[in-house]
Amino acid sequence: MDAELTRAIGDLLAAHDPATTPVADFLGARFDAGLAWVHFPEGLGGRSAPRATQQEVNDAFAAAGAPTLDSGRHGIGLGMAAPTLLAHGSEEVRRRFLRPLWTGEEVWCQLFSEPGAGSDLAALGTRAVQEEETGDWIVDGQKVWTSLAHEADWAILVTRTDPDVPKHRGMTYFVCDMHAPGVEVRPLRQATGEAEFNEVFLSGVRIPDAHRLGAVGDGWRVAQTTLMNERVAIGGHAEPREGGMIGVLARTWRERPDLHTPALQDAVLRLWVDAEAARLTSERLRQQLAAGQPGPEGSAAKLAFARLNQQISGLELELLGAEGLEYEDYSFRRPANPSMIGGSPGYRYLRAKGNSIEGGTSEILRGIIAERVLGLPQEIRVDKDVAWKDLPR
Amino acid sequence: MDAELTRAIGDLLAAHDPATTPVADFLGARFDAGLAWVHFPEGLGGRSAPRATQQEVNDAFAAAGAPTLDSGRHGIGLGMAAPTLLAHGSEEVRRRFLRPLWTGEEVWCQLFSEPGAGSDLAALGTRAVQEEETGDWIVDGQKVWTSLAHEADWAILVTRTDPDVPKHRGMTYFVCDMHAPGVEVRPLRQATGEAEFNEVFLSGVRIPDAHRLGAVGDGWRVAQTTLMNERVAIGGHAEPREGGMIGVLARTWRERPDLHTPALQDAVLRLWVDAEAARLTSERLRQQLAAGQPGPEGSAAKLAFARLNQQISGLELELLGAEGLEYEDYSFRRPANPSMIGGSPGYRYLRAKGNSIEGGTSEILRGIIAERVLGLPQEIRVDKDVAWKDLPR
Amino acid sequence: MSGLDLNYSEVEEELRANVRALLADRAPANVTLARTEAEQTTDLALWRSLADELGVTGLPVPEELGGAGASWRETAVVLEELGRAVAPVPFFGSCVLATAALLAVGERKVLSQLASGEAVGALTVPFATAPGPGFPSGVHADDGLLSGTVRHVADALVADVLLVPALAGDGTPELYLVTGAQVEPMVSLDMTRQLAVVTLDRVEGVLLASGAEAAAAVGLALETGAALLASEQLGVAEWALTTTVAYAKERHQFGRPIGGFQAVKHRLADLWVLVSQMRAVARAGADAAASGADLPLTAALAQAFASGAAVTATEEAVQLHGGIGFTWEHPAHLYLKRAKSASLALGTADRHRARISELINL
Amino acid sequence: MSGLDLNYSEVEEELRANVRALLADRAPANVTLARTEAEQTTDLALWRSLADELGVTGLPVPEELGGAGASWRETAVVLEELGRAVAPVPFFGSCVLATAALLAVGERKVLSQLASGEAVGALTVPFATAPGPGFPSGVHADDGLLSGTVRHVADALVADVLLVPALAGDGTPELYLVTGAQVEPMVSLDMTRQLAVVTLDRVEGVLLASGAEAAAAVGLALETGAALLASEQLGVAEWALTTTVAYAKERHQFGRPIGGFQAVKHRLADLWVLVSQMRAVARAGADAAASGADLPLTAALAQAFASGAAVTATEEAVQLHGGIGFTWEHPAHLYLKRAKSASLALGTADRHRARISELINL
Repeated sequence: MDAELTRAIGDLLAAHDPATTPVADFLGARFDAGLAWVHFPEGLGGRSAPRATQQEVNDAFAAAGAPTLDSGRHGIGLGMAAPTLLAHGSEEVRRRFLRPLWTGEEVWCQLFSEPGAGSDLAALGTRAVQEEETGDWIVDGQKVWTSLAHEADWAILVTRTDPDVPKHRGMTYFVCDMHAPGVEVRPLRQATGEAEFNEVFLSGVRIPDAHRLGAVGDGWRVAQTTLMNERVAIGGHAEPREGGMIGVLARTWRERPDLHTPALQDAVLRLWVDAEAARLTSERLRQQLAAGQPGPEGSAAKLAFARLNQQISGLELELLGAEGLEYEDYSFRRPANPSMIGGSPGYRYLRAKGNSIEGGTSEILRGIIAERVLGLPQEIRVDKDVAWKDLPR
Repeated sequence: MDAELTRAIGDLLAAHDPATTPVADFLGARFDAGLAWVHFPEGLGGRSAPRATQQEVNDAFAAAGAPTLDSGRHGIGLGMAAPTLLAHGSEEVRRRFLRPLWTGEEVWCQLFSEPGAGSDLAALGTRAVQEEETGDWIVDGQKVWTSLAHEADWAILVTRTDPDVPKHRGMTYFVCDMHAPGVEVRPLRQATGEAEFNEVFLSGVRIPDAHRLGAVGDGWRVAQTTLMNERVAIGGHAEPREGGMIGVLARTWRERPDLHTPALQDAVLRLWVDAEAARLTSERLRQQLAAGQPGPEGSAAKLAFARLNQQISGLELELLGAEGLEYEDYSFRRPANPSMIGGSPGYRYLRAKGNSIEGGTSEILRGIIAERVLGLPQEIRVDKDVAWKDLPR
Repeated sequence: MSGLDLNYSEVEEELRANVRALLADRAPANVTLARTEAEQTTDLALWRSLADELGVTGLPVPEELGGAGASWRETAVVLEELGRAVAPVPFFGSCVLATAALLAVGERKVLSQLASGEAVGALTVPFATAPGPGFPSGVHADDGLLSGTVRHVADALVADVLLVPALAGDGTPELYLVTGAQVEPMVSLDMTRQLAVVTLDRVEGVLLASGAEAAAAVGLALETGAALLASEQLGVAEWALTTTVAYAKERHQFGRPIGGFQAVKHRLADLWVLVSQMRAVARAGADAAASGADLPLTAALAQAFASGAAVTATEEAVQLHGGIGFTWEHPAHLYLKRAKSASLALGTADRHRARISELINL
Repeated sequence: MSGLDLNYSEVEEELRANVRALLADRAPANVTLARTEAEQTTDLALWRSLADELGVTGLPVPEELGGAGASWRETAVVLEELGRAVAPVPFFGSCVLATAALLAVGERKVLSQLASGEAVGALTVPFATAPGPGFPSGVHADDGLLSGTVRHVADALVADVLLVPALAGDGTPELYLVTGAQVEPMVSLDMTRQLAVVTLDRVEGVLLASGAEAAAAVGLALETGAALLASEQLGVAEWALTTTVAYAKERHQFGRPIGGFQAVKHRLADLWVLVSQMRAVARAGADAAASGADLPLTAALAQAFASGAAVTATEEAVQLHGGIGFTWEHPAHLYLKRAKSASLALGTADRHRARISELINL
C-alpha cells in the first residue's frame, strides 16, 4: 500500500474515531475520502487506485475497529448493485445512489427472476413500456425469489421492453424505487416453513428514464455485470478450517460419542476431506483473484459448496438418528437474519437444498464451466432467432 | 407345457441319448424336431409355439443332461444373428443358415461398429456397391470390436449403400462370408493386454445379393432387431445371490480377515446391497419377460451391471492394497474363453471398464431409457436431413 | 431370497387402483399440505374411508378376526399408494407395526378392531428403533403398572390403544396393551406423519406376552415394518420420479422443455433405474414378510437400499423442479421430509448394513 | 494449513515449462507405451536428460551437496509433469522417497549422488506402506548383515543404492545403505512404474541411523512421499481432463462433437472442478512438505483426496473416449493404471482418513 493511501486512512481515522462516530457518518466520511471502493473514480467513493489494494485498505480499517455494514442486509447493494451502477449508470445515477448505498442508509434488492424465467433469465416477461409524453417507463409483471424486498428502498430491475425481437435483445435494465406506487411485496414461504424471500408484483410502476442503466435493449449485457459479481460474492470469501457446515458436523461428532459407528465415522471423514479440499480450492482462488477480475472459476466454488452443504447436512441427520426425526418450528415467519448454519439439523438439511438452486442452479453452473472454462460447444439454441413473444412456454 | 411338446421332447430324448449322441447330431435332431426355438416356424427349428414355452423346453432338456452350445462362442449367432435371420431373411437364407448356426457347426460374428461409428452406428461408412452384371455387392471398409471374427464362418454386416441420403436411410444389411477373399482379421489389443476383439478390414469383398437381409436401404431397421436382442442377451439372465463380481469380492472379504477395516467393510456392504438390488431387479424383469418381448428395460440391467462391476472390482483392489499393485500378465494373447470374473483382481478391474462401453455405452443406454421409457424429448438432431456424405466427422 | 414372487398379481393391481382413486379424490396435494397446519394433523375422515369404503386396514388379518385374509404383500401395495400421496393416516403404525405385534402374540380382540379400522393402534417404540437383538427399554413395569417416556412414537397421536414393550423389574421383556397414556405431539421433520411423546406414569396395562414371546413379537413387528416400509418409500420415490418427469416435459427454459436437455435426461434415466431397483427390493421385502422366509436379511436389505434411494429420488425432484420445488406451496418438500424421516425410521441404512454383515458373515 | 502458499511462482512455472518441453520431445505416448514392453522398462536416457539437461533431480537438496537448493514445492511441479507424461523414470523413488530419508538422517555422500542424478536410490519398503506409527519389518539386521524380502518396491529395479529400513535383533529400528541386493521385477498393474522384489540374504549394509532417528527418517520420507504423490496424481488427472476435453471437441457422433452433448459437458465440468480441487490439495501438500508445518495432516489429506480423484479422472477419460480409450494403442490405460496403483501406494485413502481421524480427533 502506498504512502498516500496509508496517510489518507490515518487522517480519516484521526478525524473520525471509529468508536464514537455513528456508523453512517463514519462510512460517509470514508466514502468522501475515496476509501470506500478505492478503484472507483474520485467523488464516487474511490480514488482510481488499483483494485488489488482494496483488501489492504479493508484490513487497515478492520484493524482500527472501523464499522462495516451487515453483509446480509447490504450484500446485494454492495456486491451487485454497486458494480453495476458504476459500470452502467449515468453520472447522475452514480452520484445519487452510490453514497447512501455505501453508508447503509439505503437498502437494495434485486428484481431479476420470474416464475417463468429462472435459469433462463433472458426469457423474463416483466414489461416496461415508455410513455411518450414523459419518457417515463411503466412496468408490469411479477418477480420472485427477492431477498430483502420488504426492507429495500431500491431495486435493480430487468424488464422486457421489446417483445418482438429475440429475447436477449429486447431487455432493459432500471433502478426501481421500492416505495413507488404499484410495488407490492408478498413473502414467499419456502420448504423450511419460513419466508426468506419475496414475490414482488409490479402494477403500473412508474420509473423515470433517468433511472435506466445502459441503453434501451441492452439490459442483458448490464445484467451480466450483476450476475458475474453475484457468483463471486457467493463463493469468494476465505473460510477457516472446519468453518461452515463441516464445522457443525465435526462438533456434533466430537461431542456425541454415543452416536458413533465405524461406518458413520468414515462418512464424516470423507466429507471432512472433501470440505477441506473445497476450502483450499477457494483459498487458492482467493489468492489468485486478490488482484484480478472475477471469472467463471467462482462458479466451481459455488457448485462445490452447494453439494457439500447438502451432503453434510444430510449425514448430520443420519448421524443423529432419532433426533433427526424432529424439527424446530414450521410456523410461518420472516427470519430477521437468515443463516444456513444456524437453526436445527433439520433446518440445515432443508435449507441446504436451496443452495444448488439459488443464484444459479448447479446445472447452469456446470454449463458455464463447460463452455467458458473448457471451451466446449454451446448448447444448441432453438430460441436464438425467435421473437420473445413467439417462444414456447 | 402342453402334452404335445412334452411328448416331442420325450421322443427326441428316447431316440438320441444325450450322453452318447455327438453334440451336433443331438442339436440337429432337436432342430429338426422343432424344439430349437419353439416359436420359430416349422422347418426352421420351431413349431410356432408360444415364445413363453421356450424356457420350459430348455429346462426339460437341461434336466435330461442334453448338450448346449458354449454361449461365448455361439452367443452372437444364437442371440443376435438367429432372430435377425428369422425376421428379415429370405426363405432361402433362413433355410441355409439357421440349422448349422443352431448345431454349432457354423460360428457367427457381428460386423457393425467402425472407428468413426461407435455410439452413432448409423454413421458407418463401410461401402457396399452393387455390380450391375452380377447383382453381387462389393464391400470395402473397416469394422472394429468384432468378437470371434478370427473363428467365425459368417458375419452379420451393415453397410452404407447410398451416401447421398441421410444416414439412416442409406444402409443395407448382409450376411458376409468370413472366408471370402478380401476379409482380413487383425486382433485388437485392449487395455488388459490381451486381444478379445478384432479389427476386420474388408477389401473388395463380394457378397451375393441373395445374402442381403431386408431391402436395399433398409439396413437400419434390420439392425434394430439385432441390437434389441443384444441388450437383452447381456442383461437378461438369472443370477444366484452373490453370483457375478460381488461373489468374488464377498469371498475375498470372508477369506481375508487380515485385510479388514471398518470403513472397507461398510464399502463392501454397500456394494453387496446394490448388487443384490440389481440382481432382484433383473430377476423381476425376467419374471415379467418370461412371456413377453424384449423392451428397453433391458438397458437398465446392463447399465447397473456395468457400474457395479466397475465399483466392485475397484474396491477389490483397494481392499487388497499391496497385492492390488500386481498384475498377472500383460503379454499379448488371444484368450480362448474370455471371462470378466476370472483372472486376477487387476484384470477384473481393467476389463470391467469395457462393460460401460461395449454393446452400447452407458450414455447411450441412459438416452434410450429417457426417451423410450420416460418419453422425454429426443436429442436435437443436426444430422437428420443431411446426406451421409456431408456429415461433419 | 430365491423363489420370491417379485411381481404384482391382478388382485394387487386392482387394490392399487382403488386406493389410488380414493386418494386422488380425498387427499390431493393441497389438502394434504393444508392438513399439516390444522389442529388435527391426521386425516381421520380419509382413514375412515380407507377402512370402511376400501376395507384395506386388515389385509393380513385372517377373515375370522375381521380381516381380509390377504397378506403383507397386499398391505405393501396399499403402502405404495399411501407413500405416493404422503397421506396423513395412521396406517403404518396401526396396520403394520401394531397389527404385526398382535398377530405374533395371537391376540384377537384388539386385532379385529384394528383390522376393521374401528380402532387405531400404535407400537410404543421410538420410530428410529432398528430390528435385531435388543428390546426397547423406555418403559418399566412394576406390578402391571407401567412408567416411562417414549419419544418419537409413530401414529400414537390418534391411537386408541398402545402396544407397549416394557421391562419387568427383573429385566424380563413384556408386551402390554395400554389405553390411558399421555400423548403429546412433537414438531416432526416429516409433516405428514407427526410423531409423539408417550408418557406413562404408573398406568395400568394388560399383559399380552412375556419373555421370549414378547421379544419375538416386538422383533417380528419391527422386521415386518422394515420390510414393508420399503414399499412406502417406493411410493414416495415413484411420486418424485413421475412428477419430475412430467414437469420436465412441460417446463420450458431456453425455448425447450427442460426434459430435452441431456444432463436432465440422463439423471432422470438414472432415477428410473433406481426406482426400478427399489420396486424389486420392496417386492422382495413384502414377499418375505408374507412368507416369513429369510425375513431378517430381506428386511435389512430393503431398508439398506430403499432408505437412501427414496432420499435421492426426492432430492432430485426438488432440484430438477428448480425454485418452485423449494417453495412451501409445492408438495415436493412433503415428500423430501417423508423420505428423509423414513430413512431414519426403523434404523438407518448404516445399521441395516451392519445387520446384513452379521446375518451373512460379511 | 493456514498461511499456505497455494499458487505457483514464476520460477515454478518456468521449471514446469522446461520439464514439459523435454517430456513432449523425449517421452511422447507411443514411446512410453513401447517402453513398457521393452527389456528395460525404465527410460534411463530420459532420466539422464532430466538430471543433466534440466538438473531437476536434486531440487530440495542444498547447493553445497550438489543440489539445486530449492524445495519440495519445485519437486512437486516436476512430479506434476512426470505424472502428466506417465514418464517411466525413477524420480519418485530416488528424488522423493530416498532423498527425503537421506536428508532426514543428514547423510551427504549418497545424497549428492542422488541429487546430481549420477546414482539412483530407492527406499526399500513395500510401495503400499502408509505413513504413521509403525516401522517396516520386512528386513532383519544381524551384526550389520541384512536378511529379508521386500515386495512391491518402487524404482528399485534401476537403483544403485537401496535405503533399507531393518529391525535389529532387539527390535530397534535401523536404516541401512545397501548396494548388493537381489532385485527382481514384478508384473505390476502400473506399466510405467514397474515394482520389484528385493531379496537380502545376509547382505552387508552401512548403518545410517538407529532407533528414533531411523524411525523418524523413514516416517518423514513416507509423509513427504504421500504429500508429494498428490502432485503426480494431479498431473495424471490433468492429462485425463485435458485429453478428454480435446477429444470431446474433435470426436463427432450424431453429426456433432460429443463435447456438445450436455451430459458429457456436465461430467467434464464436474471433472474440472475435481481437478481444480486436486491442484489446491496438491499445492498444500507440497507447501507443507517444504515448510514441515502440519505435514502429517496435510499429507494424509493429500492422499485421502487425490487418490480417488485421480482414479475418477482417468476412469472418466477411458469412458468418454469410448472404445478407443479401451485399446492398448491409446495411452489412456497407462494413466488409469498409474492412477489406480498410486491410490494404493503409500496407503489407501481409507488409511489416510483413519490417520486424519487420529490427528484431529474426528
